[in-house]
Amino acid sequence: MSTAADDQFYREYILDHYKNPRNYGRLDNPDITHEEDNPLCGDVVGMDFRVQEGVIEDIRFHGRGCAISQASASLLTERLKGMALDDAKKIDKHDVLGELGIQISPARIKCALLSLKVLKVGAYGLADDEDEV
Amino acid sequence: MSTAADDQFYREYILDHYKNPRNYGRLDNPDITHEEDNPLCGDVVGMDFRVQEGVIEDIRFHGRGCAISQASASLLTERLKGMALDDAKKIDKHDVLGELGIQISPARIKCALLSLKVLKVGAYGLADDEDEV
Amino acid sequence: MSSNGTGRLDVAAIRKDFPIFETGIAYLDSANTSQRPRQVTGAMLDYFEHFNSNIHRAAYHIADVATERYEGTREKVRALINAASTKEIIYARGTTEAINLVAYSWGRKNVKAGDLIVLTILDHHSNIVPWQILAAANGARIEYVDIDDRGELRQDQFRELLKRSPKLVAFSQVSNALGTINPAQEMVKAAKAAGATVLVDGAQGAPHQGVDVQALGCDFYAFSGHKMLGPTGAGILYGRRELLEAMDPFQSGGDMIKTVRIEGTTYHDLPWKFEAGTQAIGEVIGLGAAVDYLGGLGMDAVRAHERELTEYAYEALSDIEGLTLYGPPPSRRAGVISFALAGIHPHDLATIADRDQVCLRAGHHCAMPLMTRLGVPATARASFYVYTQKDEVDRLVGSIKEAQRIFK
Amino acid sequence: MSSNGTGRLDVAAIRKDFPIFETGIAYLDSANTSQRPRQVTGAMLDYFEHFNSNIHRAAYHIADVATERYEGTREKVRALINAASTKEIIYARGTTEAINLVAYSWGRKNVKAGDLIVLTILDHHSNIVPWQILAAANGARIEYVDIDDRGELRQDQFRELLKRSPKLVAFSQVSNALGTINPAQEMVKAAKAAGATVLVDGAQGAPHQGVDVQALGCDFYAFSGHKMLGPTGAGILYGRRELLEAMDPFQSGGDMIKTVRIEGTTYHDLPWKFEAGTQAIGEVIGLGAAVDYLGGLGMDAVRAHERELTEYAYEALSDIEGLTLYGPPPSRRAGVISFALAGIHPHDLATIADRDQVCLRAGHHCAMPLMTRLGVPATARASFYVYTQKDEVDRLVGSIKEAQRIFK
Ligand SMILES: Cc1ncc(COP(=O)(O)O)c(C=O)c1O
Ligand SMILES: Cc1ncc(COP(=O)(O)O)c(C=O)c1O
Repeated sequence: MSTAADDQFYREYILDHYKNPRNYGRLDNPDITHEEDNPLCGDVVGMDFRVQEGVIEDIRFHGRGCAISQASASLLTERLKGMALDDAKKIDKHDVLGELGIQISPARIKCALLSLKVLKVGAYGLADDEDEV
Repeated sequence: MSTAADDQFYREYILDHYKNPRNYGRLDNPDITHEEDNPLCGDVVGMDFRVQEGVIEDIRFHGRGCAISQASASLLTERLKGMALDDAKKIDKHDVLGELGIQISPARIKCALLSLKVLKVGAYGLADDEDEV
Repeated sequence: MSSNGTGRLDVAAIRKDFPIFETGIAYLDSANTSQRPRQVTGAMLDYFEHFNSNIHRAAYHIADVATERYEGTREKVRALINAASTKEIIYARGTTEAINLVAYSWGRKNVKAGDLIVLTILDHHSNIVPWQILAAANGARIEYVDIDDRGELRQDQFRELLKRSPKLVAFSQVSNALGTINPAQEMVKAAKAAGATVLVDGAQGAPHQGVDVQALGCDFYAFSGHKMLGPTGAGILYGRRELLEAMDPFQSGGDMIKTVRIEGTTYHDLPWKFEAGTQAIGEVIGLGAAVDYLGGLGMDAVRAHERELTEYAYEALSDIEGLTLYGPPPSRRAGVISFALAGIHPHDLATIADRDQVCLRAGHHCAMPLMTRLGVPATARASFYVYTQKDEVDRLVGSIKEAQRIFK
Repeated sequence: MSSNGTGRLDVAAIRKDFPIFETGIAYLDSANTSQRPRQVTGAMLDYFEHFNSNIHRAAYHIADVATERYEGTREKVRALINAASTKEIIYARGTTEAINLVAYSWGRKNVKAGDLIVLTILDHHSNIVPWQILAAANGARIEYVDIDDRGELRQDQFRELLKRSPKLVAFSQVSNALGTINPAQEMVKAAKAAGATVLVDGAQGAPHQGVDVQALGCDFYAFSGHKMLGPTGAGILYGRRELLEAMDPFQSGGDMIKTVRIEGTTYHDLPWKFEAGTQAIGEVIGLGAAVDYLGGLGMDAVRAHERELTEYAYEALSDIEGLTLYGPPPSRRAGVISFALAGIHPHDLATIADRDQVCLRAGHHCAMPLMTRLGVPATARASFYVYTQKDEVDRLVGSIKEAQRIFK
């Protein structure tokens, strides 16, 4: 029987992002701020955005939870910083999962995509619908 | 696989009692009258008793339903006629099933015992409780 | 499993998938519950022996597999009845629980004092009693559409009742007692036009013919896995998303919540809002295998096979003296034949048939109001499915003749 | 199946009855759902392949056999928990449905505005949410008995609450999240003396220790077959006959009625009054085989085995640095160990354990109020049953150390 997780599951850089999260903290007077949780496992991720002329000038995230949810948030903020909001809207779950670069079991997908949900619902007001993420 | 019913299931005398029921009909002004039905299969049996000095002087049954329920009622009236009520109280399900003399499948037991229930509940006022018959 | 390319079922091949036929029985009680093929019990065993675990709360591989298979059934069922989304597919124990769910969650909230509920005299107890209880609780009234002499619903009377703007119309797509195929699509359309919420009891529909709930247009559609080759313990409620979203949960507890706090609780999204506690996981997985099996046969071929058998049986029984057939002609009925023999009670017939290993149903078929309407306490009933062959009908005819000989 | 005569389980022999262990998994999630032995799946297959048919409405032999086996489970369960009568044994899908049945059928009628319901912070969502919904519907209030630092219910607070004459007291015999064994008998006695109706959630009780509902003295006792070697889809509500007689039906439809007429309906006797529609027949038969299997082992031997394992695991885990254990000492807990690792989220631990085929649960264990109380979002949990061996605990310890190495 194969196991769900690839041997590289907890790659160094994921652990690094988990232990040393990038862009961690809060912004004063953010233009956008939004938080989501995954009640079934207790993960929480929130993001503050500063947006100027359609570009994400600055970004911070906060939260708590498993390595996957927190590393995924940290990685996403790195990618978003300096990005045009219009481009940010094009980021989808394949991008996020690709960036993590590991095989995520179905049960952990929600952890991996929680930060994307914050972006989608918070930054451009998608309905909070599971189907959409 | 064995079948539930013995080859002798519909013995001649059961069919005879079904087609030519003994003591069939009603009594005028019976001392006791009682009817029971088996709602799950629609069988109905009722009995009228004339009792004098503790003895069942006369008895009639009426009803409708399957051969088992009707033949069983007919057989029971034959047995009861002229019997002391005190002795009638001692009749139990083994007696009734014994008299039928055939193997009754669990699903048909209620048909076979419906007339006994009429006797028990009607003639000496047992609670109408499945456990008791 | 097979239909042989010509759109006809290869019944001999099908029967090999059903170990029970090795016992020699002629099984003519499929409207009651169907037999299950090896493919279905095999899928359940696979779960029990290889990835047995609880779902959704998975933290390990076998639970992922169980969750995938369990949720996979939902998509199979969605496709089978062409629902718009798997969010509209709710697992229940069977048709009865599915209807009770609607009676509690939709009914208690929406049916008001004085409201009219329209049922039919053809309905199964499971599509009558929950509404009687609801009507008594909320002060609603019930009217029953009657049948004509052929056992078909009186559409004139139905239209009259619709003029009184019923709140709910609930009826069976196919009668389990007479086999009558109701003109469900027209009836739904008329009832929707009259402003009613419409529930179709598909217990005898979905197993035997193709169903498209969107074309049918009903709000709720209920059916049982155990009548369509699936195991006991798993059935389906389809509901239109809009209505399901607005409904309160039915049962509550583990798995149907998002958060539970002392101060109060938020519920999970559809469809899980209606699935409280550990579900019948193995059974739902078995149901998925049953849907696959039927898909392999093709529902049109299933219907054609049953129709052919029904015609054959109808003709054979018509030839028997002293035998009364109930219900419509074979072209307008499903694979169900109810009948009576002069002078022989249905139970006695069933017992005699049992000696020949012919499994026949005798009784009120959970349709007492219909029996009352027909003026009989019970009927004998033979019903067919994908594995039924003419030889079994012949054996039934033999048992009937034997009974007539004994009771002559 | 065997205990080897000395009252100890022969675990090696037991494991041979569970094909799933051939996959190599270390299964430490039995509080979630248990594995099922061949004897259980065999009994179900026997039904599906040899006497598959619907019950009660039997007119032929195989249906008599199915009915006998189905009803036979009732007597086995009655004996297992020493109920006074099989009329007090109601089949339900599981603990959740059993509790919902009480909340609807007993609760809606008997719990009035202003009434007090006493629950505990240890309870499973299935023993909280139905009461929250009932309280909201009927205007009752809920109070929760808190725990002390060892995860044991504060009996002083419970006694105080009893002084306020609660209408209902509902609590779990054993906590599924912490393993705490509550002093159920004393608590029931005190609650009954205070005039309350008492429901005991035995989901983690009945599978793991001998239960005598008459000695316990509760009004209702609920448990799940799938947590005690039985299949999914079948569980039990025990209720005192007096209360059950006075209750209205919960679900309604086929089989739970005596007569159905347009004018109204009369209900069947106990226990069938509460069993509407086609039941989970195969699953109930499987549950009967599970009860037989446990009977063969002896519930005292089961409890002794789990206690020994729990002590072993508790000690092994206590030795690990950075590991926090929740709940009482092993002598006062069932085979459940909840813990946390510093710096490692339970989900990450479970994922790492999964790579070693160690099945570990991580989450809130359907006990969110308890997690809130403990101030953690989730814990990791290992739980044991008759087939668990020390080697599996050792593998867990290995996975924990591996996680600590990765996250160091
Ligand atoms: C038309 C109809 N409705 C409802 C039911 C009830 O289904 P179940 O017993 O599976 O809940 C049946 C079957 O018995 C039926 O034939
Ligand atoms: C204490 C307790 N109560 C209730 C339940 C709910 O049981 P089920 O999911 O089988 O309905 C569980 C199991 O999940 C439990 O552990």
